Amino acid sequence: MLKINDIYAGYGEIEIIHGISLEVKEGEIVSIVGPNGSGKSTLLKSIFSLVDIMKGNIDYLGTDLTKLGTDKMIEQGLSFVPQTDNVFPTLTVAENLELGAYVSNKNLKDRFDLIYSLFPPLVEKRKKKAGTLSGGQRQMVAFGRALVMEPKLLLLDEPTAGLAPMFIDLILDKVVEINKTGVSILMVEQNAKKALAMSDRGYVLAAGEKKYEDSGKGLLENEEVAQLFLGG
Amino acid sequence: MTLGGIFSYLVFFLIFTGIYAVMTLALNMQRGFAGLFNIGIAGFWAVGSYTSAIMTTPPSAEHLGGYNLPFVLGLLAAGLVAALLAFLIGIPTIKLREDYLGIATIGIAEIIRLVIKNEEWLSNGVRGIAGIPKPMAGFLGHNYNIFFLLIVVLIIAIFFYLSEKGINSPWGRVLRAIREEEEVVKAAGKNVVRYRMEAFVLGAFMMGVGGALYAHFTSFISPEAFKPMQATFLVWIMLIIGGSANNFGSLVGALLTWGIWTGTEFLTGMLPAAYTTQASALRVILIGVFLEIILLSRPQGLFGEKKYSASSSKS
Amino acid sequence: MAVQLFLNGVILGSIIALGAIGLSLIYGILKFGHFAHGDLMTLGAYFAFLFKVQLALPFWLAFILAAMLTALVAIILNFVLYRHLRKRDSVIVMISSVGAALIIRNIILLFWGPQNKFYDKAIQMPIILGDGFLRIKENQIVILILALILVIAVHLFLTRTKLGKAMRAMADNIDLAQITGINTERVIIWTWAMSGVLTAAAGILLAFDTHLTPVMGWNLLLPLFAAVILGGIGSPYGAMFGGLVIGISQEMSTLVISAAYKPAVAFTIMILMLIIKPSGLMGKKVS
Amino acid sequence: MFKKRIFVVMMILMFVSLSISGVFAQDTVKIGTLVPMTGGLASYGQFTRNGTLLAQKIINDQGGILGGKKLELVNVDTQTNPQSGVDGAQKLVSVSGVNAIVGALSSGVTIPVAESVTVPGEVVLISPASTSPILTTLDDNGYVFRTVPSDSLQGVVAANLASNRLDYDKLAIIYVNNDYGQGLNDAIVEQFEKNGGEITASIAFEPNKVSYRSELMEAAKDSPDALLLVAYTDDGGITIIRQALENGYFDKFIFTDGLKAPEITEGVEQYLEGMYGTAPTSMPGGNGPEIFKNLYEKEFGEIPPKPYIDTSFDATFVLALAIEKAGSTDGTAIRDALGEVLSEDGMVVNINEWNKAKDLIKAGQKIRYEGASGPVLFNQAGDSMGAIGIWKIKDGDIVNDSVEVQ
Repeated sequence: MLKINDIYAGYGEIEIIHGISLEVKEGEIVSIVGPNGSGKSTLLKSIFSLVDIMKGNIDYLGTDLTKLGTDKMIEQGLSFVPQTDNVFPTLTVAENLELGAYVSNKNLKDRFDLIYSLFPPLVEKRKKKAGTLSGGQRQMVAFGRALVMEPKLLLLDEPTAGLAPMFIDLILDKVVEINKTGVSILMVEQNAKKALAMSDRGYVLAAGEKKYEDSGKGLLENEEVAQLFLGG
Repeated sequence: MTLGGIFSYLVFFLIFTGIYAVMTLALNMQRGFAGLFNIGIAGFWAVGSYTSAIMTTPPSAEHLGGYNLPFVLGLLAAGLVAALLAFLIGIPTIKLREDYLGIATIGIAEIIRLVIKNEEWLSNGVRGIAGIPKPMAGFLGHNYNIFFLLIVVLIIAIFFYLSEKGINSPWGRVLRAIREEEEVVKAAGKNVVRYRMEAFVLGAFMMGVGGALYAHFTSFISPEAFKPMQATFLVWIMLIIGGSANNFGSLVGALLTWGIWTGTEFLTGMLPAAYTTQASALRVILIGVFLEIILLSRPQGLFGEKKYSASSSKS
Repeated sequence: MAVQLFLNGVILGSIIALGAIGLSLIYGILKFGHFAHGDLMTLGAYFAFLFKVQLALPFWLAFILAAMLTALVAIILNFVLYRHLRKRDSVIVMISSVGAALIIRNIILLFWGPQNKFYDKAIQMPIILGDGFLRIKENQIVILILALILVIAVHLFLTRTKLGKAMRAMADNIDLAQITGINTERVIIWTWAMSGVLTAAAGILLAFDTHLTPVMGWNLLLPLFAAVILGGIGSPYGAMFGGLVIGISQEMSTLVISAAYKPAVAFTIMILMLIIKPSGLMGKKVS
Repeated sequence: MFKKRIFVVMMILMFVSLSISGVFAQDTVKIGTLVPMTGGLASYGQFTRNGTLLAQKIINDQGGILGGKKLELVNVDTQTNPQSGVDGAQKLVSVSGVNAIVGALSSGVTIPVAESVTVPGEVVLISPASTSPILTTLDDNGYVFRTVPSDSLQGVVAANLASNRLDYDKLAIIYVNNDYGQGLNDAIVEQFEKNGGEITASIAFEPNKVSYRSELMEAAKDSPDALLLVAYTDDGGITIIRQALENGYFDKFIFTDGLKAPEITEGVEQYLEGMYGTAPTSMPGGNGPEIFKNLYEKEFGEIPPKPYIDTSFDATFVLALAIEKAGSTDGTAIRDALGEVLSEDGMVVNINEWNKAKDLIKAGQKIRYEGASGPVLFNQAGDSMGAIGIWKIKDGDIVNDSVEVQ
């Protein structure tokens, strides 16, 4: 459903991604892993036009994303959860979720119920400001906000960064759970082993280029990859 | 209108431009190189002006001092007191976010203006200090302004030279690195706050000297001279128009801005007398429009940022 | 006496609060100090003068028309100037707003001249309560009620409408707002419109209590900023609260210091706030 | 490329405008006027300028100056700040080539203009409005004059009015925080206390604020008999009067010259009926102010309630007298002629009698100029030795009550 074709991207005149191609198929979980500074997050952001794209195109269900406005992307079922600052701290949890439905509020009630059932701890925090929540709960709000619009493809930028270990597994379990409801997932993740273990396929990036591409399992078993990027 | 008249106005025009250029160079040190957002220039200007006035006038019952010191000591004292003030302001504020520093400085500048307006023992209050000596005025007679222009040019040259020298030194490189990537510099173990403070204090020193030049040239100062528009924002406009982080741009920015500021008068002066009020309002509108056009068409300033030697100093 | 000063402070404070709400939202969303805000306030007051005195319309209609026209000017400023400069250094936008301030003030001077103007030349005798203990004019009661109505309206708008929530969201985190699908450009326009309306209201109420002069808003600009800083940049509720604190403390300061230093009170509070708690009383944490 | 273009446009603009002002320069006698048209004192500048224009009209209508040349007035705007004022003065002197200037209004501009431009340039400067005592003692080689009396005179009259005529024992003063207000306040306090009265409060106010309620409250604290208000109409004076009345802080006032304007009573006539004020005025017998009022109204419509219109008329007129007397536009000659041409026992010249003045000068006679603001005479320091009048509000209008000759 998503096809990145030989993309070059970066900030201003600084090019960070040097020609990467990538694909996500319907219903997959796809992980992008790699060392710090390899350009994983930049690649993810380029899909949402959050960085400058110098060359290449991104095909999503037949339309070129590089020419689409953000609100249109969301209408077409694309959703993004940034790594940090991914909730509106002075707004309540409920308001955060409502804003997720900014583009259209069809069947809002049902979607909210679904999200609260996916993340039960949020129910009682409904009226609390998001800024007062714990890191794990904030991540739930961020996920919830991204899921309100019933996306077909969810982009996750390091969803477990900065979380306490007990939350890491919880959040990753939720990712699988979300995937099972039919949402395709493309994520960038520091916990490369855990990420690849749950992924259908994976990409390994270094220095802005694609180094390896295989099934999650395949990459985990690739000794070269293990040695170079997964810490032995 | 005679050629001699034009020449003497030109000299005068250049003196004023020069005084503003000193301010712009100083602001460039703070803003262009260190990224500090000081919108309280009026405060440092006032402190410099009053310090030199108090130092160099003969003893007076109307204000603190005077101490009858020579002009050069007046300039120096003006710079030092302004620098000290910057240091004191900087202790709590220099580590703040840039716009917070800005708002703190404009507040402090207004407080300084209120103090010199109301503390008669210090500054003779609203009446101001008159008779601030002009160096060598007794000897030079009619061509005095040419001499004063030389003093101003000399001071600009010194500041320009030191500023260029400083910014190309390891110190300057760290400063620019801080502006670009504060975190990296912090990680390299540099005391970011100290570098910033140094630039702030140095810039303030220059502003103090500029203020002293203004006081000696006009020979009279009162709180009216230190309002935010003419004493702060005009300098900012000069810096932005010339291009931040470019000393040469600062000089040209001062020249061009003061040229527009005063040159528009010749334009509106051509309207009939009955429209004088409208003409004057129109003139200020014109100045505003000029500024916006330049900002819109060249937001990086006429000269943009100068490329100085390699930007990082990994030590 | 202290009670009377307090009341005077509340009146001044509610006017500052109205102006500060918009200033704070713009500061929070667009990340620059809008130095033409005071002059927009003046413009609003003069528009109302145009409608009420020069065209002899009823006050409520003049009020609404002036507020709408001021909102329009704010939107135009955004379109012509700030929108183009926003991607640059925030300092450039600020300088550009200083230029806009100059232009607006002198356009007022051009059309209405430098003389003081009044909505109504007759004065009002105060209602005296408790044997001279408290004096309040009818106009001042109107001001307090109008200010209260506007503040409640703002509150409802910000918490009950999608647009209002989007504004708050953008003040929190404009990047996140963008990927959430909020049409940021549109919300920015609405923010300018709302700021314009509130600012005009502040100017009109100020002139209603006293008189009009071309520098009235510029002179109130720093107290407005003080209120914004005090409440925390980007926090509309903080701005309301900050406005009240600034107004009350300015007026009550005359109990202890010379009235000549009254303007310094706002700046001093502002600077102390920056040093002690830069995020403001109600702002979000600054990382 | 863009910077080059801007540069070129700028330079062209500057030189075109410079040379245009040169091309049109006919054989005229030029006097500069340096008044604020924008900034804090803009509301005074406009009418001050009219005062000078009226003088110009009278002179040109009556055959011009220096053997038939036209008098030309060149105006620059001080923007009410010294930086622009000094620059403007230098333009007048260097570019327009004037040797005599009327201006500026506030002392904060007049003094630096004198010190850095006109005195070193040997140009005569007559301020129609600067009342600062510093002007008296300025080391100016005699090039600086003023047609407005210094503060001290009026202060004495105002204090005597309060203690003698009105029998007040306790007085509160609120004054505008600039050199004008400060000077008057000091003089009033000194004289009132000498008369045995008590000043319960003397409070400076920042001009152009919207609320002065706390100042008023402070002033009313020790229940003084009246409020003596030193202010201009537009910088806060009217606001203070209205807020004082509205809140019932004061019901008795004494005003100074800056408030001698029917404008102050608009909407509050009934409350101000019978209040007194002081202002510089003409000597008994002179009718300069009346003639001036008529002439002004014929030319510009109703005379606005602003101070310094008359004094700037006078400044222009006496400069013309001095130029005529000197027979040249040389600054030093004008300076010397100003001292020679005016005399208390000279022949009376009214403000519309320019021809008569020329004849008298030709005949070597001295002139007693019955100016728009009263007779103009300069002492050694270049200060005007005027009279102070007491005025009164009657039926909502301002009427002159009596004249105190000092």
